Amino acid sequence: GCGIEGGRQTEADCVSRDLSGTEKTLAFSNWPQYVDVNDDWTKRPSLDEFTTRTGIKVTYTEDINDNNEFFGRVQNQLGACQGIDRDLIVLTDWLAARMIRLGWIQQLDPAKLPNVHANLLPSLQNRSFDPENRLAIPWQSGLTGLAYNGSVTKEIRTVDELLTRPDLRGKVTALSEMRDTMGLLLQSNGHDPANFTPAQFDDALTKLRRAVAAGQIRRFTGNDYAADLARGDIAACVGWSGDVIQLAKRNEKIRFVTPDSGGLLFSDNMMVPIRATHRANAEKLIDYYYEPPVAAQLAASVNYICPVQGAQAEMEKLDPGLAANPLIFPDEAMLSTSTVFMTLDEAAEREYERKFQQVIGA
Amino acid sequence: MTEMAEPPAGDLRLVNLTRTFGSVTAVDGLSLTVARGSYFALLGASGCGKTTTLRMIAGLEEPTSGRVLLGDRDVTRLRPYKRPVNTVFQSYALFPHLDVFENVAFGLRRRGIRHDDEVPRMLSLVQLDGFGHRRPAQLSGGQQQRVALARALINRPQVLLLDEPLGALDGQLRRRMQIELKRIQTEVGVTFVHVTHDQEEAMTMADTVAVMNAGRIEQLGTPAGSYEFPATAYVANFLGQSNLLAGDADGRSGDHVAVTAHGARFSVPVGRSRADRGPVHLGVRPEKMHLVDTRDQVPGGCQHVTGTITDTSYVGVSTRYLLRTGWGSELTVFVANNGAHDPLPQGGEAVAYWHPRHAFLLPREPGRHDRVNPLFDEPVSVGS
Amino acid sequence: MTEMAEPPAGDLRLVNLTRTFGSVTAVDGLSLTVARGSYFALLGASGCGKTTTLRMIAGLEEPTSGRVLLGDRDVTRLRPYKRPVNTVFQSYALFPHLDVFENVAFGLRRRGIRHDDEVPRMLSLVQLDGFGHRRPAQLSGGQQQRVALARALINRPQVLLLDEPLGALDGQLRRRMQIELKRIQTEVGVTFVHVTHDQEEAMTMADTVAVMNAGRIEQLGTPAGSYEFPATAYVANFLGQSNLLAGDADGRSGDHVAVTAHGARFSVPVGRSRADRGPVHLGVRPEKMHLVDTRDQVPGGCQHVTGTITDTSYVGVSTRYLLRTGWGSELTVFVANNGAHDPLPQGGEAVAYWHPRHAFLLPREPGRHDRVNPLFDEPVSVGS
Amino acid sequence: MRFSRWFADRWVVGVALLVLGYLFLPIAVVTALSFNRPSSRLSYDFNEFTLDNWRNPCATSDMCDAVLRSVQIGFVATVAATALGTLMAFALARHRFRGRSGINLLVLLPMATPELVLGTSLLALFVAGGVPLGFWTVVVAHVMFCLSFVVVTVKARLAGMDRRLEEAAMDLYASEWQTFRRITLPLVLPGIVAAALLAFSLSFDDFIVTNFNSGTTVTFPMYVWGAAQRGIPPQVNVIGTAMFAMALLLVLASMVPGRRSPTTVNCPTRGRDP
Amino acid sequence: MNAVAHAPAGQRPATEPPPAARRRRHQLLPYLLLLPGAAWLLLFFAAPMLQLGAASLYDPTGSLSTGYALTWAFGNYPTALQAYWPQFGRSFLFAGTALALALLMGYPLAYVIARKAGRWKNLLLVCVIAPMFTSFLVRTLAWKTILSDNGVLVGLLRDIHLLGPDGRLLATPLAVVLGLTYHFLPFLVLPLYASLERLDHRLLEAAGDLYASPLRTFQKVTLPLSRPGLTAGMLLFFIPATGDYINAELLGTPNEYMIGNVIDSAFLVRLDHPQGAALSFLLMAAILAVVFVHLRRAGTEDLL
Ligand SMILES: Nc1ncnc2c1ncn2[C@@H]1O[C@H](COP(=O)(O)OP(=O)(O)OP(=O)(O)O)[C@@H](O)[C@H]1O
Ligand SMILES: Nc1ncnc2c1ncn2[C@@H]1O[C@H](COP(=O)(O)OP(=O)(O)OP(=O)(O)O)[C@@H](O)[C@H]1O
Ligand SMILES: NCCCCNCCCN
Ligand SMILES: [Mg+2]
Ligand SMILES: [Mg+2]
Repeated sequence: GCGIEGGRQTEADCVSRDLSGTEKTLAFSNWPQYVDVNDDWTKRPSLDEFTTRTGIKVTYTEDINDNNEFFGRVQNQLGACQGIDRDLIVLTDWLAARMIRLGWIQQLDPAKLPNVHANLLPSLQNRSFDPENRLAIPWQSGLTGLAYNGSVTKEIRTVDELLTRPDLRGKVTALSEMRDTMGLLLQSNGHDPANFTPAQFDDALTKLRRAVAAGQIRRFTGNDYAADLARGDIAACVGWSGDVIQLAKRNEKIRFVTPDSGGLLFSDNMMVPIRATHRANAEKLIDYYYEPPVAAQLAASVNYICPVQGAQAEMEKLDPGLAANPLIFPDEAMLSTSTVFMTLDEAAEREYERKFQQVIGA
Repeated sequence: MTEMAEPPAGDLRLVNLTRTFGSVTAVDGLSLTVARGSYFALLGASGCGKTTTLRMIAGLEEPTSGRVLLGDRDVTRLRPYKRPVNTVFQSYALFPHLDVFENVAFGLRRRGIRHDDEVPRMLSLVQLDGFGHRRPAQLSGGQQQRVALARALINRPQVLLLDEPLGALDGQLRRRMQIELKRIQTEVGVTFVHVTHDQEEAMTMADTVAVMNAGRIEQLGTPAGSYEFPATAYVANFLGQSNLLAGDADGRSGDHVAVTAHGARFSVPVGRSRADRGPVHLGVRPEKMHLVDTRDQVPGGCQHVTGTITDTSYVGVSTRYLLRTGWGSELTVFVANNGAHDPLPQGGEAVAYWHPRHAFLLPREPGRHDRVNPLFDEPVSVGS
Repeated sequence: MTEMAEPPAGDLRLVNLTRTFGSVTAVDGLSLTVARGSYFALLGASGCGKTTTLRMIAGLEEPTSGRVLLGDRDVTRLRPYKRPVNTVFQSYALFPHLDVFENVAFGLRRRGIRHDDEVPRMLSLVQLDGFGHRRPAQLSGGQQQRVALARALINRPQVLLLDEPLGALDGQLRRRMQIELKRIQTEVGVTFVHVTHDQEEAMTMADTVAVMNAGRIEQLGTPAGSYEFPATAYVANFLGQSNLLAGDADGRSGDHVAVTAHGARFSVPVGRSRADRGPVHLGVRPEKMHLVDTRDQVPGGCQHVTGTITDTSYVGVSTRYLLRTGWGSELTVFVANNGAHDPLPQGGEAVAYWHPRHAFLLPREPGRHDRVNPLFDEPVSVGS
Repeated sequence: MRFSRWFADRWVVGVALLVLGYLFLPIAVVTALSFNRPSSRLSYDFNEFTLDNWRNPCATSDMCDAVLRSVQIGFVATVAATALGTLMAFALARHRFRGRSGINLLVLLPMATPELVLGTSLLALFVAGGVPLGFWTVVVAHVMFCLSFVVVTVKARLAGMDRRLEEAAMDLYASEWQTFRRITLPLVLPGIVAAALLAFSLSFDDFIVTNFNSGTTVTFPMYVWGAAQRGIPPQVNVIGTAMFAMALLLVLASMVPGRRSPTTVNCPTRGRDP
Repeated sequence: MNAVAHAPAGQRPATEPPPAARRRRHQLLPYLLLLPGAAWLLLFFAAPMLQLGAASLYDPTGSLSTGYALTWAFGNYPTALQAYWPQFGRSFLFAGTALALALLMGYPLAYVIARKAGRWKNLLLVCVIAPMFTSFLVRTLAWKTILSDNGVLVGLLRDIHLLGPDGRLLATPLAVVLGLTYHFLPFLVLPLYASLERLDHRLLEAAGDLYASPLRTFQKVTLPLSRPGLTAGMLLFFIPATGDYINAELLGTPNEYMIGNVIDSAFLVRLDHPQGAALSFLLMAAILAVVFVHLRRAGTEDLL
């Protein structure tokens, strides 16, 4: 016929067979710096422990660098009801919502997720795109804010500093994810990312455009900003809390800053895509990471906000300092300054995305 | 691939062979027979179709029409490698990636023969002992040509085609190769078809000489026959040199044809005349002309022309004199340096005489003048 | 680039020029002087270093040692484009991307001369009027060669180097080009250095002929001088042919040297002897030998050898006889086909005689036998 | 005078050496880093000399798998593309036939198409056809984009070949096949080898097209791309250095005297260039 | 062959097809040779491209979830061009500049390999190709290290005041152009080498003999005779360089982004398939136009 049909799938059209009974394997795609590792990066203790316990061999790939990039890579297959050869993927809530809307995510069996239902933080329950937590289970949450490398530049406090300070010209990166970068800019203009008007968006975008044109911003990045920041190739950036704290462990001059105007809150969710053939194995792993000691072990290494109740108590045993860190176990003050980016419908998302991409050069 | 073992195939016959390239007719309805085991020479101006003819015999060019026969066998459409025919190419066409040895051994190898001692023998024959391991690019022009020769000869084909194979060799080597070629030819009974632009070479080596012009054969015969009594002015000047005087024949008188040229009267025996009335060329070869100081030294029965010696050149074996006649043409006269005569002085008067039995008469297109070599009297037909 | 405007540079001198390629010595300590404005011919066997010599004069090859001088100026290290020297290459080397006109105009253009009417004049000289817009690939071999000639000639250099420039032309055209070259040379006073393997060409055209062998000059002199009295056996057989009988000189007796060869006694004038004692070669040119039926027909004062005629071949201008002597060598005798003699029968007895003033005497390496052409009595030295 | 001439003869060699230096500069860095013990996972700076990376090139679990897979894909794709492309080159260089210019355009277009476009459009085809992505879809894609380069390279070589040599071979009893095998092939071989080398390097190095059509198959460039974002393990530099060194060693080995490589036609150039 | 061998003379061997059949086989041969390769290209290149062509005319308001309708929306083309002409222009500007640089570097290199390297020829040739065996990503990252703000090179340039104290190399147009030059240089050098190697040295000698200085010889003989290789090399360089986006992405800033980055984003981030397809076709058309003009001007149309 003419044109192509939409890529929306339904569970009835696009069934998956679960081979977990016979195959003790699990293909898990995640972001870099998002799982605990030992000192010389040769082992992943919690995953190894999972394998010892269940006999399920996990193929762990750190191939998600950017939500959009990952979506772009898999959209064709999933839209045609083809597998992407991954059993478990971790994506940010807005993208999780989109994929759920497209019918690309398998339902999980609540009976197999006792720890999840027992320990998931209440604030992460009842989310609009998955009210019953049957599709997307939070892996970690985090904060989008600013970061700088103190060995290259002096302290930075605000988004405006980042975008205009002359000594930072060309030594700044921002995130290629529209919600992250624009959210901070909206906040810096005194607007609420959770609730803004198109005009407010345009104002924020103008600010960004000016910074780009002035050569202030070197690049828009995915998770790869971390390496540049660590090396000092960039002085300051928009970044994610856990990554920066991990870097700070090795170089205390690197600091994460929640801008004065506030930070952005996000969660990344574990999902089983359609056609994945090891859903039961995936469920085992999801539930495993909701055991508080495991969650604490993970949080102690990645330094993101832990979605598991009871992990803080476990953390006290591991590292009391971290247990008190509001960036890992946020307090009220922290939460009050941070917002979640507004939910956008498809048309709005495309329009904002188009405008944003045009400013960032593509 | 044992055609080699077959009995010699008999005569090589070309029947009405024609080849056109677009609008150019390179070979034009050519028919001839080369007797088995004979040595056949093909002469002709550059671009007259010699190479094209050889290529059709070798099977490298498909005739536009006509047939090629080896004995009774029609080989017109046979692939080149199935013909018991080898070629020494005008451009050598040595394989640049093989050394001299492998180049020469190529044909044997293809027929599964491993007579590696044949190759050194062949190399020694062309005086290239010890060159086996050089690449063609490391040889001088003449050396390359000898490799090409060896490469074809080693196969002892039934017909060997030679496209100016000795062109780049010096006189001494050339004479040796001529003798060697001739020896091989008689020894193995190979039919040779040899294209050359060296008239002397053609005459010493060949049993039959064909002179080609514009895709056709103008004369075919024994070397002496064609030389002594050429069929056309083209042949007369291509096979050796000729002094051709423009005149008019007045018909037979007895066994002679009477000719008037430049106001003088001459006669030619009927048997040496190809025309007896109308415009003719009276031809005399330069070596058949003799020079004396005065008219009274001319022997009886001879005919003569008076003139001034404008140039003499020493050529070793003979001396060439140019004699300017009263009407302005320059005749060529060869005098052998056999020690019998003293040289004539340049600028002096002299009389050239010849015996009528050494003259010949050819029809002449009206309007054509004397054709005496080597003046730039008319352009040679070259290429298309 | 004003060398062109300089006065003619004077003689061309090569001093002790040597060029080696790896272990091959192509040119070996060669020294010679070519007088300004003269026509110099270089002859020699294939691979003897002729091309390499020309290339060093042109500056295309750097000598391993030795010097090249133009008048008083040492040009050994001068880049080719700064020498008032042009070359007609053996391989033509026409620019395939330029048409004939542009090829010929190339040198003028480089010197900033825009005489576009020179080019048609030049083309007409080499009989290529109207070919200006063809590309080299569209020309036959002979036509390409003439373009190469025109391209060099148009520059009227002080020295023109010609590397077998007439090799691809048929006899008729070749004679015409020879005359034209000679005319241009005398007209413009250019020094010509002409490599050829055509002995006749060298002799008719050149003032001085040098015969090269294995990278060295064996003899240098006028054509007639070198031909009449060659310096070595190599020259005797390279410049024309010779019958060289192995004998022993017994010293002078009066103004003659007495020689014993194959049991018979001969004599040679002292002025024509290069040795008067010990092993010698007694040389007689084939055209200086005469054939008679019986010994008593030999004129007084002449010397003779008796034998059997084993081969006669008709070469047009002359007939070549091979005479097998009592001791088994085959002498060559040329008899001019001037109509004066009847041919002698093959297989018959005959006597060859000559006058002592036409003989010459050369030293001989002991152990060397008769050297009579064109037998494969010894390999020609080729290359290294 | 003599110096200026010497200089005139050599300057171009000097420039060429500088350009080679430019080509090798990053390789030098890669080589140096292959002996580095990085101070941190995200650091590229030279920290401390070590041989550990070379002793243990496969320390990072999946990297060597990726290299192996890339070599396999490169090999299969090179063989296929070289075979198909050489046949096409022969047809185009040696025959006049209807539709020749159309075929020429078909060969040229893939080179004129950005890789990204090739990748996405091919992916769409595979998805529409229900073809599971993996090793073979990558091979198919690589053959497709290598083909044009092979055709162009081999065609150029064929165009420069003297047809008379083939005629001479046929005249010397070589059948069509033998002529091809003994004369045409050896003479065109340098072109074919060059084409194959080019094809292999294109395939081995491809990221964009592969990224779209590989499914979960991870090739070396994909591995590096992923690794770049989370800090490159120093072993990547070992592989990079080793691949480069291997290519050089192969050629050096073929230059060992006495074992003349059949692809090397060593014609000493007579004379020198102006 | 053996059948022929034993056939008695004068008899047409059975294996020899009649001339007409042979001629027919001869006419069929090119098609047989072309079949596999052409089929491959038709199936895996032409067919997807047709599909892409259709996509460029889809309704621009379609989306992944609703699907796209083929509405022959030719407007996609002007819209795309209007929005992204700066990146378009930049692609050609950068690729063109890189090409100029590559010519300056590649010609001497190809010349030396072809004509001066002697027995080192093959080694040098592989030296040109071998860097490609070290994954280009690895090399590009190495460039990042070399050009890095804290690197030796920048430090040096700052010390000799070629760069200001704040000056940098990375994330500048220069870095992108250098990256492109580096990345595609072998594609220029290889074909150029091939035609320079075939050049008859005797022609160069003849030019020198006819008063052409080395410069003139180069200009009047070497250059024109290397034109086929030069043209091919320039195309093999320019075409992929224009469509490249990795160098701009890794070595540049958004201000250096080229059209490849835009197409990338259209397909993968903005999910605007019609626009992505339209931009792809615009790029191909522009490249082809440049190619044809170039071939026509160079007089090497038979490269096609
Ligand atoms: N492939 C071709 N295409 C067009 N014309 C051709 C072709 N081959 C030969 N000719 C033309 O046919 C004619 C005869 O050419 P051929 O090569 O047979 O001459 P030739 O007698 O061998 O000359 P030469 O003595 O110069 O070698 C020439 O005019 C030539 O230009
Ligand atoms: N580049 C080279 N490498 C090796 N040997 C060479 C080279 N050039 C010439 N020679 C050798 O040097 C010798 C002289 O070569 P040259 O070309 O000068 O001979 P020539 O007298 O011109 O021969 P011909 O009459 O065959 O053209 C030959 O033996 C040749 O093989
Ligand atoms: N290193 C792990 C980073 C995870 C970031 N998740 C993406 C959040 C996008 N807003
Ligand atoms: Mg010919
Ligand atoms: Mg020579």
